[in-house]
Amino acid sequence: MIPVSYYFALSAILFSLGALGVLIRRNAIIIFMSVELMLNAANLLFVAFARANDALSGQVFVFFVIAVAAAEVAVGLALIVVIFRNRQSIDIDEMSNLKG
Amino acid sequence: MDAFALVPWIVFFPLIGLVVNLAFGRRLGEKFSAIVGTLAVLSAFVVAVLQLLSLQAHPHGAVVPLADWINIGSLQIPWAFNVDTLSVTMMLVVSGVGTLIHIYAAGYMHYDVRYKEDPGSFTRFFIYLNLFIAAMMILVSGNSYLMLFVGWEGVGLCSFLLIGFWYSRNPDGSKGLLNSQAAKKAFVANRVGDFGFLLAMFLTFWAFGSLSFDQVLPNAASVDPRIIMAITLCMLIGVTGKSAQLPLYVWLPDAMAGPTPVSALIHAATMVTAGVYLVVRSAPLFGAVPEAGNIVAIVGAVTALFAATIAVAQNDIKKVLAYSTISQLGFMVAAVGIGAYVAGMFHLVTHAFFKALLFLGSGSVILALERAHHPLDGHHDEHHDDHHDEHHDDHHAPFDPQDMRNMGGLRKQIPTTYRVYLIGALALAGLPPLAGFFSKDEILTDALHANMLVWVLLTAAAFLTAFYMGRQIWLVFFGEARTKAAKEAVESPSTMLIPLGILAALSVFGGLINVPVLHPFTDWLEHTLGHDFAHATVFNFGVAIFSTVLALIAIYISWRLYGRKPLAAGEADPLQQRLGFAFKGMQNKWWVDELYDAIIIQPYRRLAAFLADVVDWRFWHDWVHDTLIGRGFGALARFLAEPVDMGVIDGISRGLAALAKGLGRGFSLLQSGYVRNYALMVFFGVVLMIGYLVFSS
Amino acid sequence: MDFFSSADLITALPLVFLTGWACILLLVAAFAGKRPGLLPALSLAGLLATAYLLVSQMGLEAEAFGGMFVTDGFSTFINLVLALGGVLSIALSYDYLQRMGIAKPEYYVLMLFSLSGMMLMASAADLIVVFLALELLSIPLYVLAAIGRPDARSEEAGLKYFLLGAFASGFLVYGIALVYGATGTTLLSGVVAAAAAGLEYPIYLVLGAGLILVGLGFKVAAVPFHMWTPDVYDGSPTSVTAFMAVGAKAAGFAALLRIFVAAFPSISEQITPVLFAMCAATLIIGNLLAISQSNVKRMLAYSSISHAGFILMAVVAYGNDAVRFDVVSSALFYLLGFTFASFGSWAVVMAMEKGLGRGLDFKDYAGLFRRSPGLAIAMLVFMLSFAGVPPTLGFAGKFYLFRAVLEGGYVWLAIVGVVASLISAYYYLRLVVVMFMQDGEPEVHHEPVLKITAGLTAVATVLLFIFSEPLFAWASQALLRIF
Amino acid sequence: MNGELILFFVLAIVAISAALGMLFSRNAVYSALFLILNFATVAVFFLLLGAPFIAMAQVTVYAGAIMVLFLFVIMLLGAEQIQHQARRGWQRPLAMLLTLVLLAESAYLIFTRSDVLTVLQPAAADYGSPQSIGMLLFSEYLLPFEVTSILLLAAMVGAIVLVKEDKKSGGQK
Repeated sequence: MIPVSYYFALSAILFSLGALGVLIRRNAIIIFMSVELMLNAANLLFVAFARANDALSGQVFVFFVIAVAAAEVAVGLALIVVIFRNRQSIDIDEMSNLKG
Repeated sequence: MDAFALVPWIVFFPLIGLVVNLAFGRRLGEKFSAIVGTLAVLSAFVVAVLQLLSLQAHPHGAVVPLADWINIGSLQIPWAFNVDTLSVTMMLVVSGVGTLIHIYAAGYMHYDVRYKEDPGSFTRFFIYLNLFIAAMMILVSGNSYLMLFVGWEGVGLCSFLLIGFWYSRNPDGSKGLLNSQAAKKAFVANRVGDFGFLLAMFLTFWAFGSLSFDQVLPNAASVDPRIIMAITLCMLIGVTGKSAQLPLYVWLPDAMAGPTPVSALIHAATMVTAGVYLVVRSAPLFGAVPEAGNIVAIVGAVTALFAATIAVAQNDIKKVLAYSTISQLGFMVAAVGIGAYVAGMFHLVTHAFFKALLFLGSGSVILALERAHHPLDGHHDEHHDDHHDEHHDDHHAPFDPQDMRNMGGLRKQIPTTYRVYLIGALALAGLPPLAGFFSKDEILTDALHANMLVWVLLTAAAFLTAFYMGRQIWLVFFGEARTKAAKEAVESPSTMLIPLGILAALSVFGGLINVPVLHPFTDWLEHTLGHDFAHATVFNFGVAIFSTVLALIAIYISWRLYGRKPLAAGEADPLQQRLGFAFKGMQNKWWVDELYDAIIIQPYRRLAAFLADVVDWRFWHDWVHDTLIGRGFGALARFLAEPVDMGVIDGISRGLAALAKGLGRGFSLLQSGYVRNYALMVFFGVVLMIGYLVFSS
Repeated sequence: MDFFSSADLITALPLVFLTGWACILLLVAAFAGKRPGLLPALSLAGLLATAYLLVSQMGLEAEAFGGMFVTDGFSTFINLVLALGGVLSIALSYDYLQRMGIAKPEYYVLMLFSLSGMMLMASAADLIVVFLALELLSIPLYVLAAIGRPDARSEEAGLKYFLLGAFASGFLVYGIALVYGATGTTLLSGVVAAAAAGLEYPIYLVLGAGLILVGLGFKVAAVPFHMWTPDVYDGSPTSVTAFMAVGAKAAGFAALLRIFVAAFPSISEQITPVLFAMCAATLIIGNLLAISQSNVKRMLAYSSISHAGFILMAVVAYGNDAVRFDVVSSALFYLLGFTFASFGSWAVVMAMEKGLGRGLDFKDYAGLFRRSPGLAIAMLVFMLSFAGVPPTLGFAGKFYLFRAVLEGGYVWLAIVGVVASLISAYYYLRLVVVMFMQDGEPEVHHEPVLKITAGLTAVATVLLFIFSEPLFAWASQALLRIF
Repeated sequence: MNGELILFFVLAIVAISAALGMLFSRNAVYSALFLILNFATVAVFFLLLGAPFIAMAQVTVYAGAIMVLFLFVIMLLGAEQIQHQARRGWQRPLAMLLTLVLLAESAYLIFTRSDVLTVLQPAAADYGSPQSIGMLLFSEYLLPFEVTSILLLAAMVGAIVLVKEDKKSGGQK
């Protein structure tokens, strides 16, 4: 069988890549997708740990995280759509008028 | 039967006065406001006298708890009043001198508010004054460092409010913001001092587990002297702020922007002595570490001499007194530094009398000129015609009623003011048998035994004191009038002259409270300070004669320079030719403000510029192409162009502000508005933290 | 094991009521088109009822839903503060939204949803509930921040808050996963029990705690997770800013205190230095940045960061058994003082705001004392309270906090705190100087609600200072049994 | 090396490549498709870990619903591409550097602290079945479950408030 640490390593890599995506992309939608990737990495960890602890609770958490992700997507995409409507752009570097 | 239980009323009476004036003052008019304000302080004085009488019977005093204030865990701080000989001395001075100044202010402010074209602020003035008295009473009566600090902050606030009383004007009466800037300067310099005091309090609590006097002071011996050293040095920072010592004294001369009664009450007689009171109160702490005492003494003595040299060359009548105050505070601080606590307190009391007298007298002089210069409608109709011409002239060169070069020969115009002012000046100069002689002499005698250097510095300062007071008297009251206003000066009303008379009497006889041989004041304070810190000084004829002779010589020199051949209008100061460059230094206050600017503000500005320039340019290289040129350069240019914009004054405070501001600007460049930069910062924090956690455990 | 009964509902009654009320109002909102005042009135009524329920729960100590939800003195105190915040926010909102032309009935519903999330946060005793509560409070806030659309500033604020918030909650979830991996549970009581029984790899617990700290540190705006704060506070409509400045902060600190004190005492040795660094950085950077602002709204935003730093001082000392109780109660007390001064000052800002984002500069406040002395004096009180000058609640709060921190032996932290409050006096005073001592013709909107709010909070800030001792005793009482 | 391990590595490589693909695709549509691939791979991992219900949820909710929504929005906005990619170049290398540091930290952690963390044992027969999850959800995790429902409701209201056209302003700006 596969050691849990393998899953941990994989999830850490995916999580880091997700974070990287937030930092280097300028398209708001892709930034948002990167956040989803981070959540997904956490989900993987939850399930792996649930298995290691031989408990189901970790899987239930994943269920909640997915639900939260859905909620975030609803609001986030709505925001993006509204902003696109006004500016014809979702480049977040163009949204930097508030500063200082 | 004792009256100790009444002591809370020394705070409540002024508060009641303040509330009544706040509620009804504006509606019921000036007379009402003045009477209420004065009565409130007078009542407090009566209470203080009752305490005095009770203390005769029970000389060890009492602690009168009023309410539980803070009461949790190991820390229990009730709001309690400490009645002992030391605090009652302060109460008597504050309320007694305060009452006289209130009476005086009723007359003075009547004119002042009209000259400043804002009669409505008469009531406001008395509200602030009462608030000040209440805060000062809290300061002197608290039985813990915390209560003392509450009062300390309170008087600081009142001082701020009163210096900025004519906030929309310059000291010369024109429209502008210089007065508010003086207020800010005072506030910030005091905050720097308060910071030291706060640290001292924290250390005290840490070391002693308490802040109340009766638990801290008796246990001084049981604590590591190094900690006490730290506590006392932090306290010294507080003292230099509040009592205007080097290097934080810079605010006090500017504080003369406040109305003259304020200068007398707060910035000469009472608030500025709070630092001295603090040291005397903490005598066991300072006594436990002689090195700290030495530092205090040196700071005081150097300040005394330094300020005296500046006072010699000032032309503004109030500025002379302001630097003189700093110098005299230096005497007191030096005295308590060498362990002569009684002498310090003694000088505090007598100084309160004659310096209040001098300030109020100067107010009377200023008002006399002012009233002659632009008479108010209905007061002096005969001047009404040339009024307009003068106004026209004002436009080019505003008339400064505080400039001694505009005076001269006033003894004929305002004889009463002249007489009392002369008494004050001689008392300050330390001529026997006036009050200043005894107290100053006691300090000098103690200094001679304790520390030669301090004695030399103080004696030199005393010499200069006699000189500049002589100079002032000759310039103001003798010779011929140098301006039209001085020629037509009018004597002040009796509401102003009566308090002056009383203060003059006190200046003459005040020395009796600790007359040599009997020294009742020493015995009186011994009940509180204990024999170790309050021992009688043996009267030393050598010192007394020496200093008296010095003072006479100084007065003679001032006569040679200013009295024998009086200054004519427009003529340069005779001292200027004789002293040359040194005079220039004195006149320009030894360029201390400029020095602070050069050593503190400019380097930080350059540092900030360097950071913005090099670090930003290189590191944010790409970024420069879009926004940074506009933003960063804009910020930089702004930063250089408006030297610390809103202008928090000069001196240290300004340097600190500039430093903080420069750093703030630096950080705010990071706040670039780009979401990804923010996320990067979050991520950076995470990586840093994980690194620490992984490698540390 | 019995997981649900009517007793559970009673324990959670204020929260259940508030959430239910929000759902009902959602229906009302659909038909409220003609009566714009209906929704705020009903929301206020609901909040007052919630507050009543909270008061009636005082002294109750109970668990519900299998230990995931607790009602105790701590949660009741925080929830009352939150209810107060909610009432003030809604009171401030109505006229303001009408004036700005962005009134929407759903605004109040979202606010109530967000409040439910905040209150749940204070009661949550399970990490997964904390996460859900955090999302429940955040998602409506993202929308509220952007509710000024199509105003570009408001939209920008909403998007920034949303993206960074989602990013930070990613860390939070990952942290919870690590804690779960290390201990096999997410119940706070379970975590501490597992830690007591010995862990195979405690480092995962430590890392998990660290990442949870990131997620919550973001919500309370602690450095270096603070950078969204000024932009979002600045861009959002001011009524929303006021709401999130207090609500999100109170809820975030409630969760931080409860989680760290209840679940992570065993790893305090590793976590404390991190907290210390965060706290010191927050104090210094928040204050320094506030100095260079020329915009009052941003200045207040940075000042709220620095206040987060002060409250963090309490969290730093969480691992020290001897003082934990004192620091937590002083943090709660500080929060109360912050709530009053914060809402009051935002009310003044609203009265001065000319349009979305205009009329917020320092120079717009020149001469306020002449034009509207009441507002200026109220603002003076708030600034003094923020700066910690007596006689205000802020002074008492700082005093208790510093004292507790010193008792815990964190002398350096206290010194940083004192330096920070010294710096802060500068910029608070600057506003006072502008208001009182400069000439100007400020435009003031004389809306009674704003004036009443500013007046009441100012009076409370001063009056409660006088009664700070019994109040503090009450705050301490709130904690007696749990900490 | 047994078959399961090989499967793990193959899937891991696919998942990581898909993540990288998402990160570096110029075209937002491709990014979304890569992310779907990643989610599908993770769903397989869920199956391997004995979580069939979650795997199904992952495919239907994440890959099926959420990502379709993403694609829909991308198409709707026609914003699949952003030109002039390289502005403010320091952000990118710094971010990559920090990511590498984070990965190094994780590697250090894994190699030093958990060399062969628990080896997973075969699970019970009904481990992870929809039935057992459902039981948990409605007993022990009732509170979070209810909170989730409120959360979704709030999100829905929020989304509608945001995109609903105001009657006053009438139409586009």
